[in-house]
Amino acid sequence: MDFVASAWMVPMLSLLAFGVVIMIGERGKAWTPIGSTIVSGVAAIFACCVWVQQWQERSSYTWAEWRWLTMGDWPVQFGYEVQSLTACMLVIVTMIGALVQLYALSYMRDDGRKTTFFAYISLFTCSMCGLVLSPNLLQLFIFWELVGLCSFLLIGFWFTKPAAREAARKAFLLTRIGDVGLLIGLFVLYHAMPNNSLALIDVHNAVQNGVIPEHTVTLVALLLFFGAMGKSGQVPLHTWLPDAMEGPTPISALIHAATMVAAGVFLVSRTYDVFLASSTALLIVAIIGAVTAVLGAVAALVQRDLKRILAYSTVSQLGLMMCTLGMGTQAALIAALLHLLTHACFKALLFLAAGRVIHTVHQQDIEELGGVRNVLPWTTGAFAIGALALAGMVPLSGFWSKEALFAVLLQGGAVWVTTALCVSALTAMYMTRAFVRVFLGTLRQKNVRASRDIPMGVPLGALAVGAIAIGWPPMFARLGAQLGEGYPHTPAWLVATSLGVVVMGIAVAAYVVRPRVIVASTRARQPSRKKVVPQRRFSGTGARVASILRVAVWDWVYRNGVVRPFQAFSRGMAQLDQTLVRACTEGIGTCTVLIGKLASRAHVGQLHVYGIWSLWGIVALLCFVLWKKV
Amino acid sequence: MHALLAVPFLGALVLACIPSAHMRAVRVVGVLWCCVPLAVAIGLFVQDDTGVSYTVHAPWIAWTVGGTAVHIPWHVSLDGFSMPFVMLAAIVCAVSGVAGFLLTKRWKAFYVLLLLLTTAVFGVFVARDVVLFFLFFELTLVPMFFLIGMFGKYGRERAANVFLVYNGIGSAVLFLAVVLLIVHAGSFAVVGTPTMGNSFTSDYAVIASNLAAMPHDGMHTVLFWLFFLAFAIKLPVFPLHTWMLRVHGEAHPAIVIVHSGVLLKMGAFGMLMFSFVLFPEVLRGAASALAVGAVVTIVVGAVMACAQKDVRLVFAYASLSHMGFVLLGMVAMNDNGVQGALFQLVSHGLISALLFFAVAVIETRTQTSDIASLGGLGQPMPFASAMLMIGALAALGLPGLSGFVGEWLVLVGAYDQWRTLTVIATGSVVLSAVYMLRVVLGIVFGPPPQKHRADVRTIEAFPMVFVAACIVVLGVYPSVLHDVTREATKTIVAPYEQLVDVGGGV
Amino acid sequence: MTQTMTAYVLLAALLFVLGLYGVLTRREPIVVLLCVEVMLQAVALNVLAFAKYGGFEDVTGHVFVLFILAVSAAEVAVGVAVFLALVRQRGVDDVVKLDTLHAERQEE
Amino acid sequence: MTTITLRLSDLVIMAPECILLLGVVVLTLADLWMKSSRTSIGIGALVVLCGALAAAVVQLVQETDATVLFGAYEADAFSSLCKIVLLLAACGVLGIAIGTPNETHAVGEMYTLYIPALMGAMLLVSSREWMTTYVALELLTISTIVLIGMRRAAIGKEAAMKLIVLGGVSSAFLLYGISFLYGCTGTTYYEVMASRLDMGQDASLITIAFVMIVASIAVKIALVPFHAWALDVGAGAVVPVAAFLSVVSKLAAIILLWRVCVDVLFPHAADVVVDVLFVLVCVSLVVAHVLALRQVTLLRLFAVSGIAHAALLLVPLIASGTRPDVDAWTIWLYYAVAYVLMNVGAFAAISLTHTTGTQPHVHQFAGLVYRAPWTAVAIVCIVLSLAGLPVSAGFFGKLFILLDALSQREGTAGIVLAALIVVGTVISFAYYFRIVRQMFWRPEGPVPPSSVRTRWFAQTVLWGSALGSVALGCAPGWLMELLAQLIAHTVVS
Repeated sequence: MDFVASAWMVPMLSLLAFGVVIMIGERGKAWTPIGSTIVSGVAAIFACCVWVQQWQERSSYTWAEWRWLTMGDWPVQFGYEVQSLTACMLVIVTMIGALVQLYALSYMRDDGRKTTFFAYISLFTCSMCGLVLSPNLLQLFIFWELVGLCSFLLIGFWFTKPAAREAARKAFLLTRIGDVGLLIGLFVLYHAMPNNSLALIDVHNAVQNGVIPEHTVTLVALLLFFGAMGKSGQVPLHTWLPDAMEGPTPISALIHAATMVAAGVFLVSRTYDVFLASSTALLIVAIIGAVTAVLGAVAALVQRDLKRILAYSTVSQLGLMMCTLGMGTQAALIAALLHLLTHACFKALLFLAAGRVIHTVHQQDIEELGGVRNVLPWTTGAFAIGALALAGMVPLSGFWSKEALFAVLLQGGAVWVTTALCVSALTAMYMTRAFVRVFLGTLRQKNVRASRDIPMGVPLGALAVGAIAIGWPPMFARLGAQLGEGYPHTPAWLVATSLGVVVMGIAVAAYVVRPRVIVASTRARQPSRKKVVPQRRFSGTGARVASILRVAVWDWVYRNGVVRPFQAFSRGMAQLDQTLVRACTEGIGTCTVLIGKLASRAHVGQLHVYGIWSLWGIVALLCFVLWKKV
Repeated sequence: MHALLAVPFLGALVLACIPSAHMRAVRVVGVLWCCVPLAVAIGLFVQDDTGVSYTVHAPWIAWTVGGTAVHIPWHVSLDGFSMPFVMLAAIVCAVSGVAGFLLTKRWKAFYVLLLLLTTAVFGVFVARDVVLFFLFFELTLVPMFFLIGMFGKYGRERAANVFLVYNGIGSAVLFLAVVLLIVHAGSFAVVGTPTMGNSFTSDYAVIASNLAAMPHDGMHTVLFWLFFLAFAIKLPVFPLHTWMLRVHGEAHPAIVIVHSGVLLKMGAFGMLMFSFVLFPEVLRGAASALAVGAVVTIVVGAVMACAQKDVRLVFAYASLSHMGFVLLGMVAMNDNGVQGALFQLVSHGLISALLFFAVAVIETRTQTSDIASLGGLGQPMPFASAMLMIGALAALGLPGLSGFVGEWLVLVGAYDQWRTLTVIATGSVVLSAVYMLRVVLGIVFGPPPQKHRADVRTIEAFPMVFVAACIVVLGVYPSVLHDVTREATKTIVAPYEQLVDVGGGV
Repeated sequence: MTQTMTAYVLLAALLFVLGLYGVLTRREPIVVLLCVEVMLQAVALNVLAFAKYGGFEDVTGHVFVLFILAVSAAEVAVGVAVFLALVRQRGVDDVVKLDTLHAERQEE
Repeated sequence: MTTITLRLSDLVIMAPECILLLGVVVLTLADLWMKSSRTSIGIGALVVLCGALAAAVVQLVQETDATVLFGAYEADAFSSLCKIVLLLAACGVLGIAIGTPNETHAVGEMYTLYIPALMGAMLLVSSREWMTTYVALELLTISTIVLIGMRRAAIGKEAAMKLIVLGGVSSAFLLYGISFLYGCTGTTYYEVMASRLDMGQDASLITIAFVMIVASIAVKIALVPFHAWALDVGAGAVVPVAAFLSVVSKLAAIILLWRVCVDVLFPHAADVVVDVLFVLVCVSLVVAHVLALRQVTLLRLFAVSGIAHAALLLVPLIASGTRPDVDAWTIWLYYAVAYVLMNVGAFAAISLTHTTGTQPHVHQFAGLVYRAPWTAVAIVCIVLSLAGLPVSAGFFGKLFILLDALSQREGTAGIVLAALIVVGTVISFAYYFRIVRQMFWRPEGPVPPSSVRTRWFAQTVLWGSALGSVALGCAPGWLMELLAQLIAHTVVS
């Protein structure tokens, strides 16, 4: 079977699952989630087959025959394109999608809208696959927005919670801002392209041949990157991502860690030709990526919510990838994508592990957690693997991808690699902090019992294996080679330095953040939560700095700098419309009526008055006539 | 094709003869009859796939005495240009007919008037004769006036009066313009000869060809602006929109469905057909100013929608904003722009129908349309909420739903000519997300209400699903509509593009 | 001859204006009617002057005057009848008071 | 010297008027004699009108084109058509009168007096000589005054008084103007006068005389600023008389103006007269519409709106400039028919819903749709026609008039006229639809449901007008073609 040529099956399977599940609705809640999971599993296996076949044949396959629209005389052809990058992404998306669905079977077991949840996930998988397979930027944009929609729906899945509502709104709006940039980029590109084609292959050729003027390329690149910023949570459009943790944890794993947020990186990679043609754009990408990486890492350091730590970590890692892409070499592309791959794996693992903790303990504030190790030993292990991979510890996948990044950044300049090393240290610190707080120490919650949960365990195990195994060097190098030429080689001193930085980070954090051991009897006397003053290790000036760095600053800036002024402006405009504009337009009518009233009043009913009017009328007419005559 | 006009009119007559005491019979017949035109329209649409268009050209009014002959032919045509509008009108009217079930009284009057309105609306879209067009255009005024005034909230009468007067002004201006147009360009005589002949016709085709052959003069400018003003009130364009807010805010949702879904489209249809197509030279000079007006409408509508407290008013301002997109696409007067405008019109009609149907459903349960007093309806009314959601998402231009295609085409078309303006207009897409989410999240999300609210009944669900399906189909495969209008659009924009080519761009 | 005619015409004009002045200023209905009559008779005088001194061969002018007289008589007859009825019904003898039908009471 | 002879054949030419004369004599005698039911007199009057109508139709069909009394009276296609229109209108008015409760002192006169008034109007149409014109005009006016004054309520007499005085003054002005023309020409026949007038010699005098004539006829038509009496008189009369005033008298006066302009004034001072009329029409259009906005007393409202329609009826005359062509005549006649239909219909509606003893008020329509839905529908048709909305006679009437105005009169004047017409139309929506609002949106007023009696005559009139309006709106071409054919040879020759 020609898997590559039938790659369309992958999104179609998910779409089918979505359609069937949503049609059947709550009636089928006993079996549709399972069915949906099975379908996504099949899709994942199919995607693997596609990948393997593509790998073996090293060819790309494009089918774009479906005329979606005819713009002017140019048909917009939709279809799908399989090449190394897309095949790889396809596997990630479907794999993690399937694992998350499996996980959710258990996680969402008691939710009233379980089937809706599974339908949404299927829709998401479908859209994400569509995005990945798009041979055409317009098609890509459509799916780009659709994954945004799914993200919105799933963040707001527990829609009765006001916090979820706000988070969903924020996610939609901020990504929307990015999307508008992308949309404008498409306009510019559409008009700049010689035959108004938005097919990626045509864009590639056009940029390669230098058909498009330099400044236009820069503009397009920046606008495309603006879209990617929204989706991938780059500063300053990142604030939605931590809030998005209001959604169910499997969603955080799938959408807000592994796949959708990586779409920005994917977009930049997919249109890398455009970026390569513009050094300005590359520099901006690198700067914003670096800033995001640092700010995200710092913010992760001071969060109290377990999921938020992970979310900021995602922001930071995505920033790292962007920064790498900003180096503008083929190696940068490969390094960023490899990191994307490994990050998807271990970040999903971390989220699922965190979800398991939350599901069991019903608490996600790390100051309130502790000693989960005792209840969930396997999960602790999985989390540890994920955390170490994220930190970039030596045998794990994160190490290898980070090494690639460092190599590329080193080529770009010392400043970049220094920044990356700082981020790496910070990463090690916050992951250590989270791990220590959550898993070590004493368990504070009572009556916590973890059942053996196969649907939750299998994905954790699978991802943990993945987080370890992907980094297996021969395999990793081959992976890189498949993605493109020029897999970067890291100098030994850099490897050593980076490892040293990580170890140092872990050590510092482990020293500062001690596991909290509490005697259960003392806790029993203080059941009320508010009396427990969370003990912070970063106190004094540190706390103040922390609170500023918590990047709620951004929320403040948005609220007072954008939202409030806009609300005032819009209210003012509406008021103006209701009064002034209405008065001006409808005032004509009122005036006419008023004149009518006056005129009517003038008819006093007296003969003399009427007679005098008539007389004046005749006189006026005579004057008029005589004047005309003269 | 005449069935399109005859069926609803006949329905009105039949319904008028059923005693209003037989409420059940009135409602059943009314609803069923509202769906018949839809069936007819679908039939025509399917047949039209072959590219055959229906045209009837027959003498209607003519008097020939002395030196002057005036011909007002009965020229109706269903071509690629009017087909989408006819389909839209058929769908929206059927939906409105079903929404009539949610009324509490006077069904008979509702259905009779609705069917009359449907007749007139079809007439507007198929008329290819200036006088006939105007006749049908005016004919929509009266049933709509009654519908607004008879059903709705407390301020409905004022709304109806304002509607009548402002649309009256519009049609008065149109009246003047139509007559001037006939006199100016309706002459049969060969243009260029010193005596312009004494024989006039009001046939659109003749007038168009005469105008094309005529040298450009001041009268063209006058006519262009007269037509523009007339239709700008209907469309509406900021700041001529206040009447429409009243209608949206006060009339019963079943009526707002028709109003927002079809009647606003008549403005765009007329504007394109009369202002822009007939007077490309004038448009060329005025295009930039009009584009600015369109963008102002888009942005101002969106900004003001963000501050409204009533769902209906949010949707009203949203309509204003969307009609701004339509105007922008039309003044761009290139393939993409006009196609986009047409697409946006159809899509907006469907979206409005869906949104206001959902509003109708919600309002009958909660007796309010105030956002603040609604909330959490997602739990008790999942279906209605889902439909509201789909409508809102389509309205904010989510790809995969019909709203996106129209906006995309319009903006691509407009970007051809005005870079900055288009970017500003595109920016308003964010605002549309702001206000739509404000409404939808406010109504659907949040803690569920205390009182029990029943979800939709089957009769209510059916039209919503149908319209939602249409929205999805148009969004997923826009060529369904796009291919129908393509040829027509080409002929429409050809003179203008030629002009621009000769003149070296606008 | 022309001078005589001019004199008559001027007299007629004077009478016409006087009558008009009376109609517009006098308040007694019967006087107002009389003033209308004065205006009509001024016209009659005018026509007669033209007929007599205009150098026309026929009697058109004279006939016209007869018609004017007859018709104005009929008019006055009706007028007086209406006046009497008004006086009887409402006791009005002042034109100014004939303003029941004025606008303000008829308005919204 | 020729002797005046009046042969029998001449009487045949004047058949419609003669029938009316005969009828009024017979009916008056019968009224004295029988003293029986008043309705039978009314029906008798109707029969007389029908007889005259038949005669007029026969004349029209036979294309009678003859003059009697040395050309003082002319019967041609146009006058026959006008007479038919007037007769139809009068039939409608009589129908309303029969359906309206008696509010007058009189018994039979309230029907019989319409006939001499109508006779005056018809003579006015055919008259080609000033004396005849004057007598006809006064016959019309005085009969109408009596009809108005017969009302029991004092306002009737008040209205009659106003009309007498102002009508008298206007007659005086008319005569004064005529007397100068006579002084210049020595004749009272239109055609002779037109041929003898010499603008070179007495230009100013003639111009002044022309203006006086136009102004005094404008008083009869009630053009602004000579309109004020019409409001009060309209409000003071009983419904059918108000209808008569607003339809028959007004139309007759307009025809008179038309005749005089075409035969006497235009050949010599077309530009001046057209300018004067232009000003009058423009002012009337604006003032009448604005004035009507606040009127709620129905008769007053229709008196005011009648002014606007009258101004509209003068537009074809102005548009033509010098000599109206067939189009202008045809369009004028079409709109006259439409005007008759819609106004008679409107007055029938007022009469049907009116409670005896009160002033007809807009509120009387409140909730009519609940009491009499079909009547309400008919009234809607009438209102549509009045407001010039499709599908109605009024719509096409306006369309034709506008087409004519703009095609005949190029430049600003035509556009100004057209603009005023359409602006007025918009304003008129506001006040005409007030009636509709009352019928459909108001709860039933204080009027008891039984007040809509089955007054078959008024009902018939209402339905006839409503259906006629709609029919003319659906197939306007038919009547246009017919009218154009009928009058073509008259006008061209």
